[in-house]
Amino acid sequence: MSKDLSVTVAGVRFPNPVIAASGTYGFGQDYTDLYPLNKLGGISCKGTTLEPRNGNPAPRIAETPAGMLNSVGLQNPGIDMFITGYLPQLKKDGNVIIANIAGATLDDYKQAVERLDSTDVDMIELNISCPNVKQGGASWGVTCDGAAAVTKTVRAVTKKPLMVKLTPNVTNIVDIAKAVEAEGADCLSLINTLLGMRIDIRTRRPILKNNVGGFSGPAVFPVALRMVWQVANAVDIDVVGMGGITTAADAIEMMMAGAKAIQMGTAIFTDPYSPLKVIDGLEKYMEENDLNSLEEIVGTVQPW
Amino acid sequence: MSKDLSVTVAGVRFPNPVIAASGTYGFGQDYTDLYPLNKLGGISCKGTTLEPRNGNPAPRIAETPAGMLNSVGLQNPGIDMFITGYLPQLKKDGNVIIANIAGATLDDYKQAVERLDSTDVDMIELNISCPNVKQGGASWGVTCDGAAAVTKTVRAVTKKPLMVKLTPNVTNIVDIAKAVEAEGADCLSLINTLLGMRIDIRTRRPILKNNVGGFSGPAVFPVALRMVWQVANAVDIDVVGMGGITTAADAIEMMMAGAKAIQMGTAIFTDPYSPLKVIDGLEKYMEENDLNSLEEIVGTVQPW
Amino acid sequence: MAFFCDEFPIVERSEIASGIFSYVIHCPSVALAAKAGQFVHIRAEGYTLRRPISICEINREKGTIRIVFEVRGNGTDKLSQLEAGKKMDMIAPLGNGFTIKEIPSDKTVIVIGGGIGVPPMLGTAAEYTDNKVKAVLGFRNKDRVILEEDFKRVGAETAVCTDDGSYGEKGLVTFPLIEELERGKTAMIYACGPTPMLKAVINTARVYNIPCEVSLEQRMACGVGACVGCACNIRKGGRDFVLRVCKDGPVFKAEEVVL
Amino acid sequence: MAFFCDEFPIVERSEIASGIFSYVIHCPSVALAAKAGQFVHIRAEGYTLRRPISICEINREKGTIRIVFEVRGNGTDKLSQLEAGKKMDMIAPLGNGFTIKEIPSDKTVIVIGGGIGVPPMLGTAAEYTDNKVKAVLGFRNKDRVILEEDFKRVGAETAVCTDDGSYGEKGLVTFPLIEELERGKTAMIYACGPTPMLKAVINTARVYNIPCEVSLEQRMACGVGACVGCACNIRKGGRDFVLRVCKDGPVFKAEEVVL
Repeated sequence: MSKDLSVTVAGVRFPNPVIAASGTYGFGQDYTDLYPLNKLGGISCKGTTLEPRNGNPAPRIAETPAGMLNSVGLQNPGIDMFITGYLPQLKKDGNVIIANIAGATLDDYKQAVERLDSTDVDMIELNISCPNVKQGGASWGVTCDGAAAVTKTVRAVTKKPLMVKLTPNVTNIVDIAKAVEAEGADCLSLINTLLGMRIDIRTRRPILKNNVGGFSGPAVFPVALRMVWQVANAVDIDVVGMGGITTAADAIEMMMAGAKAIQMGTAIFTDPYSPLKVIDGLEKYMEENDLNSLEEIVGTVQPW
Repeated sequence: MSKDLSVTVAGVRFPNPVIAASGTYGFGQDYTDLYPLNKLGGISCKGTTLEPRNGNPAPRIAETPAGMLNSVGLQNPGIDMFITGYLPQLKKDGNVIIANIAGATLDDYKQAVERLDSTDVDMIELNISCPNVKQGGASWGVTCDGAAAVTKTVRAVTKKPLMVKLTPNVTNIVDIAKAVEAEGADCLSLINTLLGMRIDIRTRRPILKNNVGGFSGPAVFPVALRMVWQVANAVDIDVVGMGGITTAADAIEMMMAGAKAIQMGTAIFTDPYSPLKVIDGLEKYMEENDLNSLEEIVGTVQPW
Repeated sequence: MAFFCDEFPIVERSEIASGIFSYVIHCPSVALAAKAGQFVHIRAEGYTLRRPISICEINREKGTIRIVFEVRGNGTDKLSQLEAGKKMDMIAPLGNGFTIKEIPSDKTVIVIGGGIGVPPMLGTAAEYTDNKVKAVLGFRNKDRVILEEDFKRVGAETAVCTDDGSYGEKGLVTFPLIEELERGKTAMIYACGPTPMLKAVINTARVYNIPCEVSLEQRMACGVGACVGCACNIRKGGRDFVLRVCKDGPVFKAEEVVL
Repeated sequence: MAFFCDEFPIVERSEIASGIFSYVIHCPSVALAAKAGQFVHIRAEGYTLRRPISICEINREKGTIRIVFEVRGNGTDKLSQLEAGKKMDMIAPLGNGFTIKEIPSDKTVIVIGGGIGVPPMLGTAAEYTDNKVKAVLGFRNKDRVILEEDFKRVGAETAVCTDDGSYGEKGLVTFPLIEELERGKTAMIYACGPTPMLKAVINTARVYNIPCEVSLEQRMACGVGACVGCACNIRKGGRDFVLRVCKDGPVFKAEEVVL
């Protein structure tokens, strides 16, 4: 590693811009047989709620062309278990540790974040857009008022760097982004999953027991890239891009569109080494293009 | 062909439920070297405006994982040329002929449809959702008021069966569908393309000269299926499903979700014979499942 | 409990019944770590999700494992086109595997497989020597019968049932199971197969009060426990848990499984 | 002007320069209908869009066509892995092709190719016999030079230029072009290559007032004219038209092209 791949998002330094996306990397313990967690720039932990949750019934997974659906539905051990049971090991093993918080009510968000504020977690990502739980966030994330309300509530109780994760299932993501920025978010992450469905034509039933689920994977990349580009051009705060990133070239596209860092999720299921391949590819790209910092390419796409 | 594959949409009988989607099959002349137009249940012609249009500058095409982007932007010869130059041949060669009409102003829609009303076109599909032209329809299709206004305007000047094509780039497609139904649409078609982007990292330029473009292909199928299911459950008028349909199994999923007929587009680019393969597959499915009519499966998916 | 992710060479490929393929893969690290009842998670080119396939046999001396799978869709079809000499991209071995016990010399264990649930039972049977294993294998019909000779090879006394009676006994695996249990020599039951079969086996084991382990199946994404996609309901000590088939299973104690 | 869509067997495959592949495909119907300057639209497994590849040579007796393409991305890479004996899924032949003319015995035509624009010029050169063709081929460097012997085989007097002078003349194709035009024997110019080269050729042809046809490239979807994806700007009789590279082209009269 001759190049410095670090980027700074909302004042937090990531040794490289590749972050494991929430819900795809658990609490950082599951891939350690293959490589240590500290190879990644950061990890956004599994979406956590105030109380433990069992999530949705199975099946929770379906495949789609170049993508997948999930309807896990925020199964998680609750914020207290996150803080006492997982966070210490995460801090020891990893680089930037991001808690991902979801809730049904404003008070859920408030209490969970309050408890995090006194920990050494590095960043808090607000999940206001989980498509799989009726009151798990999606209802907040689809309106400017809802998104602003959650951001405001949480901002009031924490000084931690605050990243708000936006849903793509809206008419105008730029308006939502601006509303969240106005309430004091330090950065934005997007896109969360689209909402999709598959049907088993033999049984005439939806494959997912939840009927519909979050749609991710390479298939969604063009939507993600478009939204990151729109949002990054409309806000002053940092943007973290995600949605179908699989290769270093995808990551570079996303950064050129305006993302300071990127998250990877579904690609890890296909190839657990894909985040490392992206990191290697980014370093090679820096060498070939004689870059001193990856931030030199952020937002450099020149529209026609 | 021992089975009767016909379906009736908004009172119009299609000999089979497979319709070429607007913008992917021109005016029905381009594939006749391979098979006659009357193999298809119908054709929705290239989006047509009151006056001729040159569309957007090239490049207008980009590939994505399991999909593609286009930014053609309604290049078309205008409604008069459609009526005099193409419609007679279409009527001679094809089955159900659907004119696809787009416009910048309500008056554009009104005038174009007025001129069609006295022709023998079988159906009119309103494009209120072209993502590639600033005033080519997308602005109408993303709000209930806009969608309703176009529908109302057009409804007032034609007795032709009216199909309104909905954009997926909205927070709540069901609300738009209901607004359109309330103004007298006879049926709905969905989904039009999502909005996507790709960047050429070598030139740091969007691949499309229009920067963004309509995203279609197998990749979008789960979004399309989900929206068709939601809309078909919310309206009383017929629904025509499209978005990434490539195989007979896809078509059956879409019909089970609530579509009475389906449109195919991008799949034809990959394999010009794919509509015929879908038709054959549907007939085989009818035989295997002892169906007398494909309408027996429409909307039969049983949610959990 | 370590697992690996790599491309491993295919030593042997054969179609052992119509649409059912057997592969022997050279992967010494995996073979050394693997236990009967674990699975491998295979990448199919062009598909987002890997396919979890149970391990059928383990040969630690040769450094190989064998897997047997049925073509059920485009993904497994793609996998089945991989020829000997090509490589298989696997995360393996995954999951917990069956508990192999020391049993008294006068006792036996029963392994029960249904359809494509049969392959993992072969490796389980092979863990017991000295004719200690009774195998009961159920299939839809004669054309679907697989691995019978293999079970005999590893010393299992093998009964085959088919749903339509076109081969072996006609009927469900529970009949030979009960017959064997009535002899009172069973120390342990292991089972893998479709849900209705598992339910019947679990109930039967409860009635006879014999320890029983079953291997569950569920649609899966990561395969290593990270995504919590492959949930199953487990009841322990009066409490309900939602566990992961891939990491907490796929093998669970029969009395804890809620199907 | 009929076209076909089918899977045609690959007779021969070779890598004629690093990353540049030559395929001979047995497709009598296509060969019979094809003209120099037309293209084939090939499906690459796993990709949504077909890849348009110009026809390099047509052998009507053998019922074959030859195509030559460069691996530029994952799709062409996939195509380049197809081995002889496998099949190529093509829509072909497509587009209009070059206009082949009767020319006086003391006149010649010039075919100009740049880089991966060289292959279609070979078939065009082959349409003229009796040493009537001067070929000017431009490449980045020596490693990228292709088909030089083939042009000589079909009787073309062939000049090769490279950007860096590592083979043939150093410099642009316009120098040999002007040299030849100065001899005053040119009846027609045909060209295919990168846009800057085409611009230079078009300007040169205009200066010398020689009829010229150029083959354009554009990102393409359907390939048959249906989707209007591959637009190009054409000016005829003072009016501007947006035409389709795939169906109205890919060959256009130089004076009508707006680049």
